[in-house]
Amino acid sequence: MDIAQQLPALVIVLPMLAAPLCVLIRHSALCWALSVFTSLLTFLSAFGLFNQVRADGVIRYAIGGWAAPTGIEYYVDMANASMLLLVSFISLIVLLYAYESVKKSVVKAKHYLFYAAWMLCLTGLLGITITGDAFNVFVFLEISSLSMYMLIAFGSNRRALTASFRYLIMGSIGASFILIGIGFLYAATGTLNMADMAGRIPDAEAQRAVLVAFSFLTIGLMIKSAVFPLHGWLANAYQYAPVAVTAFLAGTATKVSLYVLLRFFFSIFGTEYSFGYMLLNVVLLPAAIVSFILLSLVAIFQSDLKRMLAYSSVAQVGYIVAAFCLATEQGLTAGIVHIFNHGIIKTALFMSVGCMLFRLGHTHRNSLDNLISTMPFTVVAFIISGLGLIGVPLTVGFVSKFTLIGAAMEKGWWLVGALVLLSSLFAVIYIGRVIEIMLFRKVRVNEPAPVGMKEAPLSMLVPMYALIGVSIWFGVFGTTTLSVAREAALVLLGGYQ
Amino acid sequence: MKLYVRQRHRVLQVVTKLIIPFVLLFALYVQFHGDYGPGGGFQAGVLFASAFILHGLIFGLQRTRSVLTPSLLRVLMALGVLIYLGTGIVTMLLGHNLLDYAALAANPKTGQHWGIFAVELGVGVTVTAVMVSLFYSFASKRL
Amino acid sequence: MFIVCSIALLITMLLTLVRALLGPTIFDRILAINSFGTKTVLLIAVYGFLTGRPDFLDIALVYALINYIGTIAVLKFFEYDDLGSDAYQQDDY
Amino acid sequence: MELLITIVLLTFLVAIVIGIIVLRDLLSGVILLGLYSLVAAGVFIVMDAVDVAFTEAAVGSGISTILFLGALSFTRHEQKPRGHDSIVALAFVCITGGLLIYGTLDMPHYGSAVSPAQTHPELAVHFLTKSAGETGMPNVVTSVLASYRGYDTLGEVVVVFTAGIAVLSLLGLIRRRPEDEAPEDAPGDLPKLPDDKSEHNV
Amino acid sequence: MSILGLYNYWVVVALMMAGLYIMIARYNLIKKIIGLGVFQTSIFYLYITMGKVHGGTAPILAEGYPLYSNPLPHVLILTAIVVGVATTAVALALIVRIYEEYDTIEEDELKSIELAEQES
Repeated sequence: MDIAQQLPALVIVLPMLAAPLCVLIRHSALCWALSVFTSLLTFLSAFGLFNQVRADGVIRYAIGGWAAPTGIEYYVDMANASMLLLVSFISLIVLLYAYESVKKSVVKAKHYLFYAAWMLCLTGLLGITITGDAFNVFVFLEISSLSMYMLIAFGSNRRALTASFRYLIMGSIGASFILIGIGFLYAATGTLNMADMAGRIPDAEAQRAVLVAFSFLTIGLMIKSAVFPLHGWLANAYQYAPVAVTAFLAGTATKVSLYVLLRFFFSIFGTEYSFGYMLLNVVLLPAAIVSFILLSLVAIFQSDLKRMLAYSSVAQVGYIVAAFCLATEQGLTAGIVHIFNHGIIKTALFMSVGCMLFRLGHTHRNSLDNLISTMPFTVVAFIISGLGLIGVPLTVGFVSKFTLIGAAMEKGWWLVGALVLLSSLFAVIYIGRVIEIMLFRKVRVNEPAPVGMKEAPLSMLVPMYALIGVSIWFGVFGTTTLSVAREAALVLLGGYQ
Repeated sequence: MKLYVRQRHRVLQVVTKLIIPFVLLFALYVQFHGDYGPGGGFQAGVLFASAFILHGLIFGLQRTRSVLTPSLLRVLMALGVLIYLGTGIVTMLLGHNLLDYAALAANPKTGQHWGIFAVELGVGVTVTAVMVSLFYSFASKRL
Repeated sequence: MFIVCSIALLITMLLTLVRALLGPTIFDRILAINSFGTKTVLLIAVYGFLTGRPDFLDIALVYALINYIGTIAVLKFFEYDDLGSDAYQQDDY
Repeated sequence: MELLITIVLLTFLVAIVIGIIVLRDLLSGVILLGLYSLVAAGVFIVMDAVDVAFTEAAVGSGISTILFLGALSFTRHEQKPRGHDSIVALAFVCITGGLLIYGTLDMPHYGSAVSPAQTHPELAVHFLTKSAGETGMPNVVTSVLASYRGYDTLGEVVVVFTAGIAVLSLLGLIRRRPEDEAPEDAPGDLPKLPDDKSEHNV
Repeated sequence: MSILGLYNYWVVVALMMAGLYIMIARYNLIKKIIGLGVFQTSIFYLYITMGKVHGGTAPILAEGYPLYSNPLPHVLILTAIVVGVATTAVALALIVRIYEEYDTIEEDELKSIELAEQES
């Protein structure tokens, strides 16, 4: 077996293999070790793949040996190679972190199911990203969704169940819409392979079926990536899921859906069709703007940190979608770079919130008085990544917001640029208030100090700081991610070869 | 009263006892005849499972569970996925792409035959195990 | 011949469907649906001969089986409110 | 004849769906859903999709009916008389439906042999003309399912597996209260819960 | 024939929308899942309709049949059916757990319980 040649398959096969093995092993620690090891190998494969793509361009891997439109293929270019890297990296980091928090929040007898579900979720997300076949997207979307419902339902509060159920209803409607969209595309073009489809759509464009397919895919993917009017499922799901799951999902799930959105709008339908003929901007841009303005405002009024960050996630998705709406190389670059940066920051934030949850047992903003004295490392981590979320210079958030505003200016959309700044101001408020409470507010006198308060365990702090290190690195040396994002944007705008 | 209770569903029980072997046989037929007629691993799995479900409905879950124990089900569930994926991994180890059954034999057509056979078996095993375990989960209200 | 047969079957299916939808009690529905299933089995068999591919009779078998299991499940649910119970038989069977 | 059967069965489907919407009793709803799947499977046979009909009959009206009944046995059977007049939902549904109708207006007509889907040389045509030579199976659906699109089927098996472990983690193979920490299902000797019927149907 | 050429599609759309409506407008969780079942089955129907060829027969090759229906939609729908039943199973399991925790499976009652919980 030639490893270098099999990398695209290994990225999927490894986590897929780990899930049934977890079910067979059924030992909590061993399952965790297996999952971490698998995530590591997957990450290394993704890294190898990324380097291959960077060196040699697009990789096409015909599964089953059947050449492209007849069979299913993996189609790896810069855009999805970097997504694979992001997803597998976040999975690795969060899994390392998860051990303690899972041990505390999940019944021991179910640990193996938890890790199996995690591996399945990883498989699904990577599978959506890497595939070059439209129907295959649906299949892997369902793998990731079902395992997500299960992971969310692991939450200790009973509201995790209703959150999971509501997500299931919304997610099933979204997936069904995607299925309808793919069906109409198939009717119009006769093919399921994305590259082949992209080649055939120009001839079929006049058909109404393509228009309907476009609308249904848009709505389905908007549900899945939680764009404004369809974001309802996200807040509860993020708030009540176990915190490790929230950290993982916040960094990957909506991002992968956004990637699929990109793929369909820019590579398959083509920029011309999506934005020139369908006037996607008319629908999507207002939704995006409302997302980042309104939900940043909503975030200010949340007293629970997890819920606040969940709303902030929807707002950030708004930035990314607004960047896509620019439909220029610069805008797409900003969107993609923000997918990465936000994935990293939000995961780090949820991890630090998880540390607080681990020690305090809750995450109410108003009871975090003077937390710095008891949990200095956690608080510092929260502050650093919070600054990144706001977009302070020298953080990753700055890189992406700067690029986004630059792109808006370039296109002459001054208002959008201004609104992004305004919404950053809201972010200053909601993050700033938490920081203020944690740093300066004195412990109220008549409240007994929490017993046994100490810093979160090392096994949680180390992965968290590793992630923060990465975010600082990419904040200072933003050109690396920017150049990758630019290459990805060019690939997406260029369509399929 | 006791006598009456015991005799209550005698007809159903006898009929079911007669039917179940044929259902299993039919499931096997569907599993292995899927290449030539309608059917395949998935349908066969569901039929296998429905035989056990029928048994559970008529004779009670306790008895069914002593035939097909929950831990066995869990193993089978994972085993089916492993058979399917294992076929893919074997083809990769033999130097071909994932799930390229042509690698399994010298003649690609024979390879396809072997591959599809193995894969359908995997599908059948997982589907049977999952469907029966779903029935167990949803039917064990008073256990 | 087959055409007349299938039309007759469709009409009887319609009749049972009416009972299934209107049926005042649940037993009407269950009975109607059971016989609807039987008619479907017959229709599939007739349709197989109508189109000249009677080798798909396998499917009719599945229908019959599923119909049987489904009816038993519904009845058991209705009677015992629990699909897995063995309350009615304590010892040998 | 074919067309007649299709149209009559389609009309049955519509009637059944109206029944599902109108009837408040959940048990009737579940039974009608099973019937819906059965009739749909009948239509699939008329449309030459024998494998699909096979699966839909076995899964849609067999397994899922039983799952629904199982879930019903844990919960209440009556739907409360509410949730009827949702204008927003109706509007959403009407817009979506209108869009779909609009999209189908210039679709290739039912049964057309010249639509893109039927004439794509590397998909439909390839499967029908070359699959027998390449895989040696007369059933094209099986060869496409297991070989040409074997990867999709792998995904499908993983979906089933995921559902299996999801239900396992939510309900367990033996129902018991969540706070019960006893070791999971020991085969053979089954821990009997106290015969307390109020536990589940309060 | 041409009048009826699209009849199929329209009925399918009506069925789909009925399913979607049940899913959105009904408060009972089990009813929602019944709606999901109707919705998904109708989507299967849409796909199968696309694959049908007049005068064709089932795609199981045999002597003497020149014309077959398109097998690809059948394959896709086989996968989709399985996905559908998987989703149904998970949803029902969630409903059972919700009932055990909240003692109701009506959406509006759940909402009011949660609201009361939040305020306290």
